[in-house]
Amino acid sequence: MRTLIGSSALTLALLGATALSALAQDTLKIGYVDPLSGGGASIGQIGMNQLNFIADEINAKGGVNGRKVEIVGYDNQTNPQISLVQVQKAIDEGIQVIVQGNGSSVAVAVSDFVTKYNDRNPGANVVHLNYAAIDPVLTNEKCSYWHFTWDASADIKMEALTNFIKEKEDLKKVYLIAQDYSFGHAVAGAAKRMLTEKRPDVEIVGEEYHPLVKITDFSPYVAKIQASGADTIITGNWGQDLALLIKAAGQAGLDVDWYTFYAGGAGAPTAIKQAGLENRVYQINEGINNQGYGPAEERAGALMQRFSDAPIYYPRMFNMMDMVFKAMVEAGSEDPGDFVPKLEGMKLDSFAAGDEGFMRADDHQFFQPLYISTLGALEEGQKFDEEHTGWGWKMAASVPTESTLLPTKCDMKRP
Amino acid sequence: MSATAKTPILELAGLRKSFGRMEIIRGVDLAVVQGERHAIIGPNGAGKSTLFHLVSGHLRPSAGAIRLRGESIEGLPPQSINRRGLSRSFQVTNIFPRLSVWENVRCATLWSLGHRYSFWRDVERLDDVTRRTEEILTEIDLIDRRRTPAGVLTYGEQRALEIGLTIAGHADVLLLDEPTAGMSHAETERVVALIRKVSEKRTLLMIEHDMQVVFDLADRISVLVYGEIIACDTPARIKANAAVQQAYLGTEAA
Amino acid sequence: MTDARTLPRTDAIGGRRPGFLARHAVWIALALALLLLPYLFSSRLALSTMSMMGTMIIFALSYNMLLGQTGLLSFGHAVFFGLGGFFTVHVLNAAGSGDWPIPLPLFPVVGGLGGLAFGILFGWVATKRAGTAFAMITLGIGELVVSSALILRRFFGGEEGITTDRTDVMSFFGYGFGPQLQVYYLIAAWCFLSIAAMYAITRTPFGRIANAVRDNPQRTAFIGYDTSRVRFIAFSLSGLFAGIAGGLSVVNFEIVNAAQMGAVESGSVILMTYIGGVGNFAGPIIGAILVTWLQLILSDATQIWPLYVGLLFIGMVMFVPGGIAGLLAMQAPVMAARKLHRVVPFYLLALAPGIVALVGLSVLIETSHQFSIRASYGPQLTLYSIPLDATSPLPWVAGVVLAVAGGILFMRAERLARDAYHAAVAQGGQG
Amino acid sequence: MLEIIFVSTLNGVLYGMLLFLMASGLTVIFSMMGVLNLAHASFYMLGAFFGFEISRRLGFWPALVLAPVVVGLIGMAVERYGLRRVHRHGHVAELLFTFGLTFVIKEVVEMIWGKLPVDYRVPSGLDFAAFTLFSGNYPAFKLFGLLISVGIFIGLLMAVRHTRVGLIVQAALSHPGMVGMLGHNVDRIFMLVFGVGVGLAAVAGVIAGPILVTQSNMAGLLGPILFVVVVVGGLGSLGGALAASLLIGLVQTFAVAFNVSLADLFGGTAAGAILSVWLADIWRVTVAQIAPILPYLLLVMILIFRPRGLMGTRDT
Repeated sequence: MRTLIGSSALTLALLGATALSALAQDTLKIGYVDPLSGGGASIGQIGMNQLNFIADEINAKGGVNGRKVEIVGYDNQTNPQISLVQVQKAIDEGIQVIVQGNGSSVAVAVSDFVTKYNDRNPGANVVHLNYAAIDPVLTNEKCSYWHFTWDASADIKMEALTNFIKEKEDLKKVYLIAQDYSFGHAVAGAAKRMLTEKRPDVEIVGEEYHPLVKITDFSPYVAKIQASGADTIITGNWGQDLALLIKAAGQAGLDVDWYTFYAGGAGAPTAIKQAGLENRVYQINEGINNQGYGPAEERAGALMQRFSDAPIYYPRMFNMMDMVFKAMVEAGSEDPGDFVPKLEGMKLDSFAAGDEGFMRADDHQFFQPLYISTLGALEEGQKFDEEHTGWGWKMAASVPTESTLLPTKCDMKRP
Repeated sequence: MSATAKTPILELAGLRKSFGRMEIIRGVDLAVVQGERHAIIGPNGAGKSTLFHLVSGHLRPSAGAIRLRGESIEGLPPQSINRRGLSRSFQVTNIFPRLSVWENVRCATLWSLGHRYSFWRDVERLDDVTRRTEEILTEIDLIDRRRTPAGVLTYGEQRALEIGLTIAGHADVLLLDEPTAGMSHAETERVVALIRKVSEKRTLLMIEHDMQVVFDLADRISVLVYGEIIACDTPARIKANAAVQQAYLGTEAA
Repeated sequence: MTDARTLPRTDAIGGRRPGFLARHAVWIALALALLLLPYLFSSRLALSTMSMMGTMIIFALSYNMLLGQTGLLSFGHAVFFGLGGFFTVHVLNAAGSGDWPIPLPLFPVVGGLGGLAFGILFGWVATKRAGTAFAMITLGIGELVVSSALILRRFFGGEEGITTDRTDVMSFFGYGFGPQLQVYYLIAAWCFLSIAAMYAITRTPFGRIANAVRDNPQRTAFIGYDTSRVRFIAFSLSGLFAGIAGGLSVVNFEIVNAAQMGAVESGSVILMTYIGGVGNFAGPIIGAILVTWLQLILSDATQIWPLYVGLLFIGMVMFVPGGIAGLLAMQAPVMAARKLHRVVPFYLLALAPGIVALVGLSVLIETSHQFSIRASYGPQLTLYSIPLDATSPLPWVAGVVLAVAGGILFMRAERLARDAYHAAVAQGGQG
Repeated sequence: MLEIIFVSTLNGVLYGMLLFLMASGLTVIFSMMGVLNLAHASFYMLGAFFGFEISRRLGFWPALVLAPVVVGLIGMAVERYGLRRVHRHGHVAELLFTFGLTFVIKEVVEMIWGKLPVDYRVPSGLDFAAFTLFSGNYPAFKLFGLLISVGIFIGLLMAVRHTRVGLIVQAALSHPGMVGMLGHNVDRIFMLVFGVGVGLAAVAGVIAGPILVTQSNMAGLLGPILFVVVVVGGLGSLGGALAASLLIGLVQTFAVAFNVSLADLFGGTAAGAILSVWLADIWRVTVAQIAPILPYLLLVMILIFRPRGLMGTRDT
């Protein structure tokens, strides 16, 4: 039991070391709570890179309200509990703006924590800026005054995608494949609902849910799709679940069109190129590289040049930070208590092509123009390829902001 | 004692054990009567240890019966047989190496004192356990070594502890497997005295190679050769038995 | 390996019984430490960290009931932690909306009962076997439970898990448990109770027999005990305490999700227990504190902390298999012999080059990290407040020199320290 | 229907043989040394990355030979300077050692090749459809992988039966206690076994890399399933490992092929109406959805009801 005393001493030493790391406050610190190690790090690092890039941009212009912006990374290991301690750590270090995106489970936890924290500590005013978690509950049942999201929710994206698909005459048989968790079900469910409504003649020949990030060999699934005679696949898969699926399909020579949310994510373009699916894979998002819009190309070009080992970025993150900085300037304060009201209803010429989007005050969802694009060999005038494949995204259709509006069930509690 | 003196406390009938196609125990019949010291001798590979493994529940017999006080025990797990009052030691020292000597013996007393799996009583406050542990440690003369982890005891001390573990649980039938194996002359004498002492009110069945010890201790001797008992009698008559001499003692003496 | 705990302290032979204060000094010190810690570290982060440590201490100790006390290596212990959490969160939500008269401090009991129930259920399956087979069954059960959790959405809340609000339930003598400080004291109280209970269990007939099963299962059967029954009880009880820890985690974080039952959590409890030391009751406590701290701090200090964790693991099993507590316990005979002053200088002598070697190693690791993964952030990095340039040879040469020179000196000094230790112990033995 | 059965069988065998390539090494290491090598899949990943790097410079064929050799040498070094030291601290320590190794290998791979997938392609000589079956193509490269696996299985069997080291290994597999009596070169044999074992995993990596995605997280995906193969197959049995690999490959592909759920089985009956309420969560879950957890179910069942595995020579 002597070691018990030893362990108490250890605690003291460790906590003492922690306390020392508290620093003086002169910059505007923004906390980035996302995976920076382990399996999710490749994705988390992209956001970190982009935030740093944006901070350098604004600092070059003299900062926000005269204060320099500093991005502080907090590795949450994609674990909700660790995330909460990291958010706590950020708050203790004087941070009031938390940026987070990866994983709906983390987003729900962080949003919930921040809301309770502000409730229990009047005047604390911490805001959660979400750039990627798109589970609809975040802007519906679990919406919060202190949470804003810049990515279109699954329902919004599917609404736009099905509007595009319904014009395709030769589309007869659709196969839905999704990861077996709430988001996957949300995507497949929306697809089924909206397709039946918009194109009753289209047959849904399969609806497949496979476990999340557990499958190494997708060929059995591909064989099943093949046997079903489908001509189109709609999927919400992301990450390796998309890359492996596309690769397996390419190897089996599966001849279908793909409609995806995340074909732009890390690894997927490489897989699409290897599978030889030129202009067969569509993605819907808030913007691509090759839209020919000067300001975007300039900014994105500079970013990708700097981070040439992972030349990926999120247009929505530019939207998000541009709006937040604008709100801070308008409010003349960096305290979320002051600038959050400015964000509500704010309009912005969105990053990708300068079309207007707005932050809906009812649920803190950003509505923006969406774009449908396909991946293929670079054409004349296209500047950007993906993952050094020589293939790049090109526009297939654009969806104006007003066609993306959906009602919300959010009952916002305002302080 | 007198009324039950001649009734067998442990009985083996037609006991057989084979491993694959090899039959190690080939129909053993044996009756150990209450209170006797019974030794089993035989050449290496005769199946002596296997026989002990069968009786103590370590192995399941292929055929035949084992009765302890008239009740069948063949095929029961070791703990059930132990709880019926039969306890054994091992040829290769088999103790709890990381536990202290005190703890080794204390563990061996717990079941027989009815403490079973209790996880709500402080073991230090179980006076019956403490008393019994002290008794046993005194009996095997390890009381001064009680704080030592059993793994670092000398070989002779470990053998004594082995016997201590065997007798700690109030068993009245003891199976000792070569208790003096590998011991010096002085150590052997000590252990023989110990065995004599602990077997006073118990029934003893032992395997032993040291003929001196066997003839010194045993009331009766059974000779096991190639899985069969070829003779079972008093030491004197075993010495005189021609078959035994031919099969066993002859070669051993040479 | 010496196992100080199993040596009888009150052999009842000629020992005089010390007074109450002396007998319970450790416990009083522990209680005081738990009480006073928030005065020393009052930041919210420190409170959250200590709350998390308290939870993890219970969790790691419950794991050591299996690994250290009974010799069972389980790969699925987080299942009980997580299930305890889920039971707690559901009852908490029901109590909150139904105004049940249960105050917050009692909810970990719900977690404990949940953990116990599933400990009994899965234990019934797993403890029929021991050794590697047992380990593999627990691995399988762990995977099964986590996978099913994503399917059974109503109970497990899918990917997001289930949230709750701890302030919704009945207040406890006026405490609403909104502030982290109150939560800290709640966890500290449970932590104290659980440590005491688990320590008490090691001193019961069952606790001793569990040690016997760990040391020699075969012989345990021959002293009348059913080893699979012993394993079963150990498994169930450890499920109980893991469930309590899970319940406390819910109270602390107000959220629980399926990932908490997963392989990563199970791995981290093994890490805590082993690094702290399985052979000593307090080992897992040290391990839980250290690993929790590392989890929260290391990731700020360096992005490639998993590499350090891996190296720490390898280093521990290769050089310090007894864990930190084992190292400390080794000093007990030296202290008893009052020869500490003879060995400490040698320890320091070995420690200095050891630290130099580690610094050198970390310079090499960080420089190559900056050179490879962080290349787009430029070659500049700051390490130990010293600015370095990954493209210049300086940090590389410095790293190699420090690591090699420190390593060689460490090995020399370590031999000296070892000799000094043995000499001190031997002298103590004679004196 | 026939199409589904045929295609699923083929896919199952292909996947199963890939598993076998990895599991064969693991089972030999586990059975002989008692070390459950948690880092086995990490060596598989190393094989894939070395395969990628070497084929980029020298071509695929040299990579197929060189990558496993390099990985095997690394494995031998790990055994010689790491595992052997840990051995005396017991199996738990050995296990944790390999656990720590998985972190180190992963981080080092990320330092060298980054966290994003690398573009490891099927060699052009094998990049064609071997045959077309129903509407699906069968890539020649997958068949080539199948051939390699079968070749290695036969080669291993021959080596175990007809070489001196093989005979010792075989003896040690069925009687682990005997290992100690093998004399002074037991250390060398352990080192060799470990090297060859992880080398085999590397062969799997070189072949699987182009088919699957070569990325630093590829080890984590396959790790646990390998233990299932080894335990289900039974200790000390290469044949068992083969049978278990194929079984798991087939179970997974066939489960995917059939979309049966409780709703399909009991829907429409009176009991079904009640069940659909009580079992709402699992009412519509199909066998396909739970395909990947079936191996773990199999693992638990086997350990309870047939501890020695399908063809094992002794209990786990």
